[in-house]
Amino acid sequence: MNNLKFRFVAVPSMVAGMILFGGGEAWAMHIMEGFLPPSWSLFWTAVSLPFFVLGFRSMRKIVADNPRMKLLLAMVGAFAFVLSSLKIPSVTGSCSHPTGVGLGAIMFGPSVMSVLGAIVLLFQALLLAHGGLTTLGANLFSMGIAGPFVSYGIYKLADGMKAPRSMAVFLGAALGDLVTYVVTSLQLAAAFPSTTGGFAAAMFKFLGIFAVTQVPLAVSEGILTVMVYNTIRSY
Amino acid sequence: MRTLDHYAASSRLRDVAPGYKLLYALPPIAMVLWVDSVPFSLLVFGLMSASVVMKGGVRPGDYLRWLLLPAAFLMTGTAAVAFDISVHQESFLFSIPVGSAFIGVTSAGLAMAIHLAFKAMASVSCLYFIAFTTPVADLGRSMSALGVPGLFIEMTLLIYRFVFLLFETASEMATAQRSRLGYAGTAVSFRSLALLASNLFFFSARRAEEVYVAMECRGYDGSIRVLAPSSGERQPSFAGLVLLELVLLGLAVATHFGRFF
Amino acid sequence: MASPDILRTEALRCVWPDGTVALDGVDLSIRTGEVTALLGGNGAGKSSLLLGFNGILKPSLGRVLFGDEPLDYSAKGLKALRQEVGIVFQNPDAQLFASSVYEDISFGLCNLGLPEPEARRRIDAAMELVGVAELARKPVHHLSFGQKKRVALAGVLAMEPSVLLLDEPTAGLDPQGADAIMRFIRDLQSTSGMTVVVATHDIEMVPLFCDRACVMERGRVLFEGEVTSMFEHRDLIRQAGLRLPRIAHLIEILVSKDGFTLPGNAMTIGQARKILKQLNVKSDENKSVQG
Amino acid sequence: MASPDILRTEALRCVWPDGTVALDGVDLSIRTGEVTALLGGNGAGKSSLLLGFNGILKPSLGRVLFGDEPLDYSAKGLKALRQEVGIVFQNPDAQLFASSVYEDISFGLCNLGLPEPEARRRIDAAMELVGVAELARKPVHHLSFGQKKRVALAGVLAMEPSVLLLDEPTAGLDPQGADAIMRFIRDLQSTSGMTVVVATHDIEMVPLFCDRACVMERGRVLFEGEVTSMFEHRDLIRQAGLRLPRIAHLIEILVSKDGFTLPGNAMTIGQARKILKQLNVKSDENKSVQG
Repeated sequence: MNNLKFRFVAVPSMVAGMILFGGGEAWAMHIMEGFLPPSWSLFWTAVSLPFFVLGFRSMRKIVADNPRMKLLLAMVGAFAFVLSSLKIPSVTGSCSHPTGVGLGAIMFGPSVMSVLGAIVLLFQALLLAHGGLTTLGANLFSMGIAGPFVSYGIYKLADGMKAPRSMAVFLGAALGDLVTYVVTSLQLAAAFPSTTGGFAAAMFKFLGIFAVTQVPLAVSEGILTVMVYNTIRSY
Repeated sequence: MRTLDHYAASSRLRDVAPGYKLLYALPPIAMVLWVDSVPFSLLVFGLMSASVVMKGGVRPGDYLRWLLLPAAFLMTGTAAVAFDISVHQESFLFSIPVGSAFIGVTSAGLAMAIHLAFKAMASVSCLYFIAFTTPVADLGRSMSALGVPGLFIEMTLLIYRFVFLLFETASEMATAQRSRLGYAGTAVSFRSLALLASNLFFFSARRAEEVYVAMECRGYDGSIRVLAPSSGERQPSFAGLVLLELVLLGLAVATHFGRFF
Repeated sequence: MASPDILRTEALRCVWPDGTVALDGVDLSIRTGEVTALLGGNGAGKSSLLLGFNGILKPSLGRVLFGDEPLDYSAKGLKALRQEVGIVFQNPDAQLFASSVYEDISFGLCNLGLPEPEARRRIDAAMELVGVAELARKPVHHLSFGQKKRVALAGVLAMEPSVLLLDEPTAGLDPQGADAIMRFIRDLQSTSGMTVVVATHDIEMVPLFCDRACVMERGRVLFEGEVTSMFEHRDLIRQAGLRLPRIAHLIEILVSKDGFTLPGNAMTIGQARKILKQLNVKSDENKSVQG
Repeated sequence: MASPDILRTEALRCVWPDGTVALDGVDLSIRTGEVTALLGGNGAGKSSLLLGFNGILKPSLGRVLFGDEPLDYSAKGLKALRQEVGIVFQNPDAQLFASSVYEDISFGLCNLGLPEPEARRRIDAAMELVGVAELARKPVHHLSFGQKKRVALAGVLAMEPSVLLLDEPTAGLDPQGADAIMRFIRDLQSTSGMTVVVATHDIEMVPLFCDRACVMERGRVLFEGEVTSMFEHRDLIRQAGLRLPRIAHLIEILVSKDGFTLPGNAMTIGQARKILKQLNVKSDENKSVQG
């Protein structure tokens, strides 16, 4: 198969499909309830679990040291939820976004965010019908673990390389967002390999579809997070 | 923010003990996913939807509107599963040529997509049964019966309260910004949203401290202990519920091994 | 001005996204260049009506007219409307965003896209007007509650609207602070001819600072008219969860229960002095007759 | 009870962590079983004083005494104190944290370690008392502002404190709601003998519902005494950013400017009727003399 040609054809056609099916809708990154086969549901839950347990332990230590942290952490969780439900203007129209999670990871470290992320995802499923219970593990891994860990890692790395703080925050937030999208595509491709091209083709397909919203969104996220971070720091 | 919580609080099934509602709606999700059959998915979808509308008292129009919510994901997701690209036209049921390749639907892809769409909608109806009838606070209480650690439940319930608190403030802020033309263009919107987010962050931190002080005044010592309202929980027939699940399971097993449908 | 009414609603019905009926058939006219009080208990629909005037809450039935033209809810129409109709919200913490007072006041002007010198002129004028000029470079979160309220007001005044909507401008202020802000608003109206609508449940302020009043209850208008005629509609005022101003209540009781014969009504201390004075004259005459 | 003063401060000076002096040498006694009003403008130190009574704000100089014993700031001491001295904050959203009304009210009781049946009895009684029994299972965010205020009050009352501190209990409520809550507090005090301290700048409420008043300004006490003697200290009241109740102001002007001779002062409508009645009698006599 001519890979280059494949790429040139696939992306625009998927863009067309995307627009046709009204896929500009927000929350494209939440895999909906019942969308993953049981084996993959269990697999991603098992993958997320150790991160969750570690995060929970570190949270337990934080609140044991200072009981007021319990309320502050709960506020951070609620903040992430509310922020993600506000629409931001994006090139492809209005979109929701996980800004709060990236910001939280940079400010509070990624491991606590995995616990807060689990709670936020649970509420998004129960209160807003975004995501689901059987897909909680998969969504947690992409949005509450992979994204925040990459955000935090990149931020620390860039900061350690003496990059300007704004640049570090931007890269952390934007790349964290991109990783979330890549992981979601991977989860879907693994569960639904292409009948003609297998996993690789499916991965390409899902990446192509979500690129429409996610790539511009990642840039928006990065800019927004920098603006918020700078304002908060200036106090 | 229009949330499902609004329906749960006024549901006619609200008073049924939450454990029973979970027992009613959770096993069918597992069965639907395992059986992977369109008729069985339809059966569960019908059962759950009827329960939400007829027993729970949700207006059919409202229920439909909520069903459409995950539709965008469902559309793109299933379409992505159904469509494939190949240079071999013969593997497709139908296809359109794009350059030297073809985009089309294979019979296997189509079957997978159709199964997927029905499974997803059936599972969503089960999730909706819980969300439409059970307030989060009730779920929190049943989580502790399932042995979920106390700290996790405390955090869940605090976040639940704070989500609505912050949302109220965030929408007040957004309204005030809009009245001063804060969202009149893309660049301006960005700036407004960044200001809103940072302001909301400070508000959260301040409010967390205030709540902490108020809790301290009532003797908070680091662990949150509360009493659940005692009366008013209805407990339907446990045997009936188990019987229903067994019938569903029987149908599921039979369907899976090809005796029915 | 052509029309005596700058804002008007016709059978306006507004429903919040959660299904609550905020306004239920409101017909109301706001007179140009007057101070109108919107009165009502908690949840009467006062704030919703202000949001309706500003184009934030859209009618599900009926319509809102600004200067005889129905509101245009397109982005362009709303931009034009919000330039003319400014709204100051109750809670200053929810409407001040920027890190310094100066920046916050500039927010609306920047969004209007004014040339910088004009914007700076307006900011300085607005700060001068509400008396926060010396706070210009202070961070917003270091201000007192009363100062925040003033800054929020300046941010709207800087846009030079022709109608100013105020939601509970005196809430949370101590009596002298409340008096000062109402006197400021009254002066503003009389010097600039601005139209002002004040939503409040601080009934004592109304006879002192307002020309007209509109009493609301559960999204409906119970009474609309001159403030001076409010006294005759005291049943409606009580029905709306409000009470008469203390002075008006005293006069009412003196007449109805204590058998006083007084020449007219009174709602303010000034009015009460006038009608009670005659009593004293009589009593003095009495003394002089007896003496 | 042994002492007439249940709470007392001696030269109390408190400084916030940011360096602001909240209280600057406060000597004040709160009488057992009375309703005391803490009056003052925004930022006078009323709320800080309440926090001082509750042991949240620690003195940097001076001390606070509860029933003649200086406060014990150990964890155990504070727990005992907070069982006796309950505080209801101004903003219920800053106080209510649980997911349902019932759970929120139960919080303080669970911290007391009461046996469950006793705790449930008290929760039910408190809900009944403030009239929120039918809201027991509602999530807090579904309540109106007035309902939230009542639930916050119930959460403190359930702990059956001997002193109830209220920060601006009428703020944000419409006149009828404000009246209802103050009347409730007055009744509570008279039936249970509870000591109540109300921080407020709603001066109209004071002569109607309070026994004693303490006027504060910039962290100091300007005046402390019977509400009935407040009238003589009107200069201090104005200095504190407050004003007289409207009725008191009217009577003051009638006497000082309009030459009325009245038998005493009045701050409430009832008192004003009494002293004005004689005027009417005289004026009637006048008529009959002339007639």
